[in-house]
Parts: sequence; C-alpha cells; structure tokens
Amino acid sequence: MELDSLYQEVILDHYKHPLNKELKSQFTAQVHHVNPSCGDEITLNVTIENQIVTSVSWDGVGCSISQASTSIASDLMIGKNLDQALVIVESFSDLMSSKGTKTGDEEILEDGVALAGVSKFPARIKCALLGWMAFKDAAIQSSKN
Amino acid sequence: MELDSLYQEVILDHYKHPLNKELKSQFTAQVHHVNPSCGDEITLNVTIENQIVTSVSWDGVGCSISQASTSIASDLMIGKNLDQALVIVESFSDLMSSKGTKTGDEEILEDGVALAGVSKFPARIKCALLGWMAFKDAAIQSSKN
Amino acid sequence: MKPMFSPAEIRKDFPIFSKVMRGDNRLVYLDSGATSQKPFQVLDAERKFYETSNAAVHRGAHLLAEEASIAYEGARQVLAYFLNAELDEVIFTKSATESINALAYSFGNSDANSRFSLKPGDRIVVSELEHHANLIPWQQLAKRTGAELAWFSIGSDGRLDQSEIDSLINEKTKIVAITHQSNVLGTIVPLEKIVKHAHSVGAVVVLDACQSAPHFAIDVKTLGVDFLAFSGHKALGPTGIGILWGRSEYLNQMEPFLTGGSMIETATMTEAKWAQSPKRFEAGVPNMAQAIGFAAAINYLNNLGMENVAKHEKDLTAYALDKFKDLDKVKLIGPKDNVDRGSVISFTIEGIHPHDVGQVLDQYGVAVRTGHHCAWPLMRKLGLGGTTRASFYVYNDEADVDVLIHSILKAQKYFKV
Amino acid sequence: MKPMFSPAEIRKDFPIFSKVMRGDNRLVYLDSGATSQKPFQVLDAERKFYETSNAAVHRGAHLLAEEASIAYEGARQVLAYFLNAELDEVIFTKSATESINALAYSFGNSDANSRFSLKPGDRIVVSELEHHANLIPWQQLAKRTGAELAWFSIGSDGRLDQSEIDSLINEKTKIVAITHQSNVLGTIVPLEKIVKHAHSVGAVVVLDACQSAPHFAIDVKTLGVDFLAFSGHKALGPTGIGILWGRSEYLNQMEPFLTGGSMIETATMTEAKWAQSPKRFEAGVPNMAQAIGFAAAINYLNNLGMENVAKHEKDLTAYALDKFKDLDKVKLIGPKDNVDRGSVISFTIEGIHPHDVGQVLDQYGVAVRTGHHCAWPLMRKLGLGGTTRASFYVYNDEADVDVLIHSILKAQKYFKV
Ligand SMILES: Cc1ncc(COP(=O)(O)O)c(C=O)c1O
Ligand SMILES: Cc1ncc(COP(=O)(O)O)c(C=O)c1O
Repeated sequence: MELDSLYQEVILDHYKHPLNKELKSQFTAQVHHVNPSCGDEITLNVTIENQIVTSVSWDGVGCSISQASTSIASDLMIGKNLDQALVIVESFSDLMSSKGTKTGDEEILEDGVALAGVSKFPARIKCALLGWMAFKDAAIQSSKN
Repeated sequence: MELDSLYQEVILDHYKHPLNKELKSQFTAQVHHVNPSCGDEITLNVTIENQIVTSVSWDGVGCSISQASTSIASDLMIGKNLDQALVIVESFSDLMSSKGTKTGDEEILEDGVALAGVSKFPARIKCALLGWMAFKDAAIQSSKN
Repeated sequence: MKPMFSPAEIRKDFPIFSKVMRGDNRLVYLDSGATSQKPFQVLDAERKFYETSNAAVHRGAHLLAEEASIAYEGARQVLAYFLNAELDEVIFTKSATESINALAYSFGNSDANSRFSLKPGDRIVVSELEHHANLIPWQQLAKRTGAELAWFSIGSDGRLDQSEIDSLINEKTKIVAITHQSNVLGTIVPLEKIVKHAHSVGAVVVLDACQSAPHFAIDVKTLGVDFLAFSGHKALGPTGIGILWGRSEYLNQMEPFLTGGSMIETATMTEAKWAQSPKRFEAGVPNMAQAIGFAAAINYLNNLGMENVAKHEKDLTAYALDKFKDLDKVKLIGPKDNVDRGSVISFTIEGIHPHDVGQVLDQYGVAVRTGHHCAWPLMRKLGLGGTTRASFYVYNDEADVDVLIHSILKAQKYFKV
Repeated sequence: MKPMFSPAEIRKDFPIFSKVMRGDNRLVYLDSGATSQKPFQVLDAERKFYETSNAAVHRGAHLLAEEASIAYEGARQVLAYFLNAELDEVIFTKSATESINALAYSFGNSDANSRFSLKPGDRIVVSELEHHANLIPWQQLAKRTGAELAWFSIGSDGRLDQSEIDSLINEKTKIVAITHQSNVLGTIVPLEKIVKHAHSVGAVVVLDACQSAPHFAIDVKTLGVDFLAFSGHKALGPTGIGILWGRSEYLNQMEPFLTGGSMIETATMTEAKWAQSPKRFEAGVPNMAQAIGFAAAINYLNNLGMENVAKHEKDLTAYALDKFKDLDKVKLIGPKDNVDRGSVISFTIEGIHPHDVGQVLDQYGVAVRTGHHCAWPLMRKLGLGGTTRASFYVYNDEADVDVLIHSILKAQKYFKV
C-alpha cells in the first residue's frame, strides 16, 4: 500500500516516542514556527557553543510526520558542528523536493531517510520540513546572538 | 439589409437637420445626461407652465440614433400637457424594450415609430432613450420647482 | 415539490467521478465545504460562451458584444431570482472573500458624514464561528477606523451564545457580520433575533452565506439581512466567481471598492462620478464566462429543487450522525443533534492527528478536509489543533458515508489506536 | 527564432471563427484590445482541470487537492517564466483592474512609517494616456491620503510629452503609474527615462501592461519597473484572471489588500500576521481553473513565439496604416508612423459618429470598439467625443484589414458623407 511508503515503522516509532520533546530552559536561541495551512506549531530551543550544537529541544503539536521528523532532526543535530548541521538540513530539504526520485543518504540523514516517501506527497512536505526549518532558523539566530 | 431597419430615412433626416437643437436661455428646468458607455452627452432645457410643455430645446453630441431620437422627442413634447407628455415617454420606452416585436403607435409617437427597429439592437437602446429620459427628468424637476 | 433526485444519477453529470483514486478506489468526495465539483452543464455553458459570444460586455456595438451582454445580464437575473433579490442588487465578484472585503473597504471609503462610515467608539460585531474571510476584513476595518471589534461567543455544543445580545449589539454597533452556517461545525445560526436587534440600533447585517446558499433556499427578503455573500465554486459553479448582494438603497449610497472602467458615470483626471449599482461595483471587464457558468450551476440546483437539496443533505447527515455514534474514540465536534445544522461533520480521533486521518482516508479514495478550516480562532476556542471534516452535497449518498466510516476504522487500525 | 505562423492556421484553433455574423458574413474580429478570443487549448485546459483535479488548493491532504495545487502552482511558474520574474512575485488576481486597485489599497493600508505610505505633500504621477483602470484607483488613493495627483501630458501626435519630467517626477513623488501601451492610440511609452528618473527620487514605477504583455515580449528585469499588471482575457486566456507582479522585497513588506483564508500566518479574533508573498495577496479559494487556462494561453503564445507575435502585428499595422492613407475624410487618431506603436488603430470619420460607424461595420461582420475606450480624460484632451478602434491580434491578417477598409467605404456611402 502506498501509505506504507509514507508511514514507515521508524516514523511511527518516533511519533509515539519522540526524542528531545521537552523544552530545555537553557538555550542560545528559541524559535516558534507554524504551518499556517494546517495549524501545526512548534517551539524549538537550541544551544550552540563554540560552533557545536550541544542541545536541541522542542515542543509542539502536529501530525505524525511533523512530530517524527522533528524528533529525528533533533537527534541528528545534537553533537554536530554548525556547518555540518546545516549541510544535513540541506540534504534533507533536497530529499524532500525529490518527488520520490531519491532515497536519501543514510550516512548523513540516518533515520531521516525513512521520510523519503514523504516527497511523493506534496501536501506533507511542509509537515516533514517544519522541525528542520525551525532548527535552521534557530541555528542562524544563535550564531547572530 | 438589417441596417435599414435601424437607420430609417426619417432618422437620417432628423440626424442631419435636428429640431430644437439650440438651447433656449429661458427654462423652468435644465438637465445634463450622459451615456457613460459611449460618452454621449446631452443638455436639455424645458419650460413647463400651467402643466403645459411650452418649450424644449437641447444641445449635445451623440450618434445618429441619439440625435434623431432627441430631435423627434423634443418636437413631440412641445405643446403637450405634462401628463400626456409622460404617457408618450412611457409608450416610447415600452417600444424600445420590445425586442423588435412592436411597431409603435403612430398616433402617439409620430416620427418616433421610425425608431422601432432600434429595439432589435440592445446596445443602441440607450442611445435612443437618452433624450427621452433627459426630457422626463427635466419635466419632473420642473414640476418640483 | 419536485420529485427527489438520486445521487447516483447526479454523479453521471459530474465527469470527475470517473476518476480512479489512490489504491484504485472510486472518488468519495466529502470536501464540498471547501469546493464543490462541477456538472458538465456548467462546463458546457462556460465553453459555449467562449465559443460563440465572447466579447467585452457593455462596451461594443457589435453582435458579439450584444450577445455577451445579454448572456452576462441573464446570469445576473438567474442569481437575483435565486436569492429573491432585485436585479441591480446582485454584484458579481470573484469570490465571497472579495465580496466581504469589498463591503469592508466600501465602509472604509465612506465620507465621515455618511451612515456607512466608522469612527472610534463605533462597533463591529462578529462571532467566534467565523471563517477568516468574515473575520479578518472586519478586524482590519476596525483597525483602520478605530472602531471596536466585539463578538458572539459559542458554547461547547458549537452553538452561538445569544444571551449577551443586548450588551453586544448596542447603539454603538454599526455592522453585524455573521456566518449563516459554520464551515467547521455545521452550526446554522438563527438570524431572526440578531437581525431584529441590529436593525433596532440602526446597524446593518452582513451575512456570510458561503455554506448556506448552496445547500438550502435563501430568500433575502425573508431573512431581512442587508448584505450577503457567497461563492460560486461551492455551489457547483466555476472558480473565480462570487456574489455580493446588498439592498439597492444602500448600494447606491455607498462608495465603490474597485475603481476603473465601466463603473463611472463621468471621469476627468481629478474627479470621478460613480455609476449606479451594480455597475458601480463591477470595475473592469468582468468575469463573464464564470458568471454564466455560475448561472448554469444555479439552474442545475433549481432543477433539483433547493428543498430537495436540503432534505437530501439533512437525511444524509442524520444517517452519518447515527453511524458516528457507534465509533470508538471518535469525537464529534459541534452540534450532535440534527437541528439547525448543515451537512458538515467535524471530528477528531483519539491518538491520530487530523492530517494523518486525512491521509489514510485518501488512500481509500475519501477526500476530506483537515486542519483549522480557516477558522483558527474557533479552533483555539474549542481547544483543538484541528479536526477532520466531512461535508456532503447532492452527489453524496449513504454508501459514501459507509466508506468514510470504514476508512476511519482502517485509520485506527493503521495507527494502532 | 521560431518560423512565422499563419493567421489562417491559427484561426482553426479558435472555435468562434466558425460563427456566422450579421449579413451572413464571417467574423472579422478587430476588438482584441477589449478582449481576445480563446483557442480550444485554453478551453480544454480549464475543462481538464475541472474534470480531473478540481479541489481547493493548499488546503487538503487528499489527491485532488494535491493535483490542484500542483496545477495551480505550475500555472504560476508559466507566468513567472513569461515575465522573467521570480515565482513568489507573481500574484493571481481577477483582472488588471483588481491588480492595480490591490496595489493602491496596499499603499493606502501602510503604516505611517512604511516606505509605501502616502501623506499630504506626496505625489503620484500618471499620464493623460491612462485607461480608467490605471487612473481612478490612483486618483482615489490621492483623495484618501491627501497626496497630489500629477500627470504627463500628451502631444497632438499622441506621444507622451517627457519634457517636464524633471519637475513632474520630483522628490515628493512616491509612485509613477503609467501605461506601457495606450489602448486607444497604440502609443508605446518609452520607459527607460521614466524608470531611471523615478528610481533616482525613490519612487516606484507601476506599469499597466494590459496592452503590451499580450503583444510583445516583456522582461521585468530589463524593464526595471517595480510593479506590473495585466489581464488574462486580453492574452488569449479566460476571463476572471489577471496578474499582479511586484518585486518580492517590496511585496513582503507591503500590507495585503484582500484578507481572509490562506493569506495569514496566524490569526486570532483581534490580530493577524500575514503570510509571505504570493499567499499574502491571494485570499480565499483562488480562481484556479482560470489560472490554469491563463497558463495554457501563455503556452500557446510561447509556441508562436512572442517575437513572431510582435512582428506579425507590426507588419499588419504597417499594412493598415498604409491603407488608411488612401481613405478620404477618415482621420487617424494617434501616431501615424509605425514606430513605438502597437497594433491599435483609432480613427474618426467625418460626419459619422463612431457608434454609427461600428454599427455599419457590424453589418459586415467586423467587430470594432467605439466610444471613449475607458479613457475619457484622453478623449477630452484630444477634443473628441469618441473614436472607432480596430485592434489586431495573432488571428488577424491582411484580408481582415481589407474588409475593414471596404466596410468603412460602405459606411461613408450609407451615411452619404
Ligand atoms: C490599458 C488598459 N489598462 C487596463 C485595462 C483594464 O483591464 P481589465 O478590464 O481586464 O481589468 C484595460 C482594458 O480594459 C486596458 O486596455
Ligand atoms: C463560511 C465561509 N466563509 C467564507 C469562505 C470564503 O469563500 P471563498 O474562499 O470562496 O472566498 C468560506 C470558504 O472558504 C467559508 O466556508
């Protein structure tokens, strides 16, 4: 069933047990993003010190795709240096705009490749990107602070 | 040719030699009407004393239909009492909305029946009515003064 | 009354129902609240206009321009008759959104001494049920003029709370803008008291009829409202066309909204005098083909009979409400009884986000809407992030409801909740 | 460059040319300046959308909504490419009239400290060539804000007089709104100096491209203007669709015009935050089918090649200008040479009112426009009550011009002048 390419087991796992979904009180930047077309919202805190992402935490409401994707993103980013992290975000964005033609680089994206199927469902791409865009925004803000 | 039902000889005569087309300086009411879709304009003066239309004079620019029709109307109205005049206007309006099904009452409309063909050309009805509506408006204003 | 129609027969008029959907399923279209599907009669009417009479209306002496003008004004007549309105009261816009904005700007453009002008201290009343299209234009008008925005709240049953009407609609109130039927909950707002109250303080009533006019008979004279808006695309008609209806004595006193060609009496470089309604409010070459398609849609509805349309939807809603009762962990949002409610059913499923519900339903050919339905303040009031919404129309039947129910069960199974 | 097209071949794509006109004549359509005819490719594209993908865009998770969104955004891409613009700079409106009004209201809605706000002492510059659609919105904006309206005048040759440009476009000037090509005279306005001047004083340039974009290649980056508007229906496209193009750095700083669904970032009862362009300017369910039809029209033009379209019209205009020279008592209004002029020919006939000219021409199947062409101030300036206007497009050829000339002679004979 087509649906299975969207909702991989990994995604449903992250959805039910999201990682880093509890806002840390310490952060170097905080952002609030919404998906205006469906009303999903996310608050995301990052701490970046000496160019290293030391912490990502978040809270919000959203569909399985947005929740799982944010969980995956947060887990991926922690410990990366900023440049690396932004490269990963780019790689994920690229995967999302691939219209189902790419499977994603597991070396870079790890669990994120489970979201490859989303790229075949245009209405869901924004869901998958919500957390990643929030992270990118926060990371940029943090480096400006 | 269909055109001949629109442009009867009588109409072309009135167009070339319009009656009462010189504004009298004395009047009991003056109106200015325009046809916004083509830009035609008319100024019309009436004198109504003791319920009798003693004078109608006008000036303006417009197509053959509007010029001839105003000429015919002005000629018809002079000397009529106000009620009669308004009945004639109604009769003419009625003819114009007949979509070619009526020929008009020559007893009442005299040369005005030559305009019967206009009712088959929806875009021209406003041209034919311009002078008549101006007269009606002026007559009503005059009786209010 | 006309004999009742058969949805199965009706579907034959709608080419889209031959489409094969995901999972090789037939289309179960339950998203008419967002936009309706179009019968071939509407598509044919538009096409015929383009193929035989296309020209700019009211602007040429030639045959095509004549025919185009007759067709366009004929469409106005169909709409006027549908609403029991006068001809010069029916204005073609591009959508209900434009209609409502047009009114709001028209108020905003009024001279200070006009009865339509707003100033600090004046009040505009809306409700918590409003679609953004009947909220934000008024909110922004209030901002621009310094007027105050106040609103009816709703109870947990999704009904309008009219208990505060006396203090809400007071002498300061100039405009009451309210939805006839909620696009989220299906709630139908009883208007009689609101209209009476508004008029007693000299306020005008603006009705958002987007979710009512396509579904049951509307008579502006009986309703007693002063302005009304709805869109063609939700009433079997084309996209890009809507209606603004208003009392002609008001329209002819109001400032226009869009200015330009065909709406002036005279114009110089520095001054313009406005034509009478409806021209005053229809600047530019109009959306002629869409007006004609809209009229064809209204004729289609008239042929079915609006009483039949209403009865069909009522029955179908009753059937669906009944089926929903048997569902576990599925919560109906909005009126649970079938009184003063239209054929819109919003619901949430425990443990599954509406977006995911919609996705699973799509796999079974079921098209529903998910999210906040452009009524975000209502969602917040209800404490919800969103709902899944099924909305019915003339082409839907009990089999569609059965597929919906079946797919909800599948979604629950898929997400193991 | 693509090979030149043949108008006779093109006419086969336009169903309306099989119509039988008054006097059993074929249709000689010389009124494309008012609205163009539509090829079946456009009608098919619209119909296909309705029959296979109709749904509200950007609002649903279901397949139809996905397909509708892709089709609609694809249409935006076609238009962006046509104008050499960025995707988020292309806004679908219902018409050029709406586009220009949208801008004017957007300026009017600006905060006092925004660069787009206008106040007494500020100036808006237009020209005497303007169509009402690019005059009255600015005139009224000036009225509402206290800004001053000033204008370029035209010479007796129908050309813009740029000699006063220094005093006209000065530091007070905030907006220069100008037509690219006059719909009455065919005059093409050279923009380079105006754009340079406007930008040097910090003003923005708004271009009315209604009569240019359908007829020759437009590149917004080369033109250097800041905003641009045109209508689909004059470019082989459907009615009910237009374009507003603007620089995205401006659009994203500007206040919206229509408010409602799909144009917000967030909304509460009292506050709203706007989405980015183009959503910010596209409230409500959009005119989707029309956008798609418009894109099909643009594709049709692209297939012909805009250079070919321009060359064809230029040649046809040369042919017509030449033929007009031989006519007695017929006066050409506007530029007499074929330089910086489009394929619009306005004329008067001594002793026959334009309306009567149009009527006789109609008897021979010739559709022209008569009157003030929604440019009343220009008519007054020229001392005319109106003109007869023939305007050409891709489906016209020399035979059409010959019929026009023949019919003019018939009119003179009929009215014995
Ligand atoms: C130069 C010009 N500007 C603006 C317009 C207005 O276009 P529309 O009526 O399609 O909005 C027109 C055509 O009517 C025009 O010729
Ligand atoms: C209640 C209600 N009002 C207004 C609108 C706006 O209609 P449109 O988007 O057609 O302008 C809608 C639909 O979207 C609606 O459901």
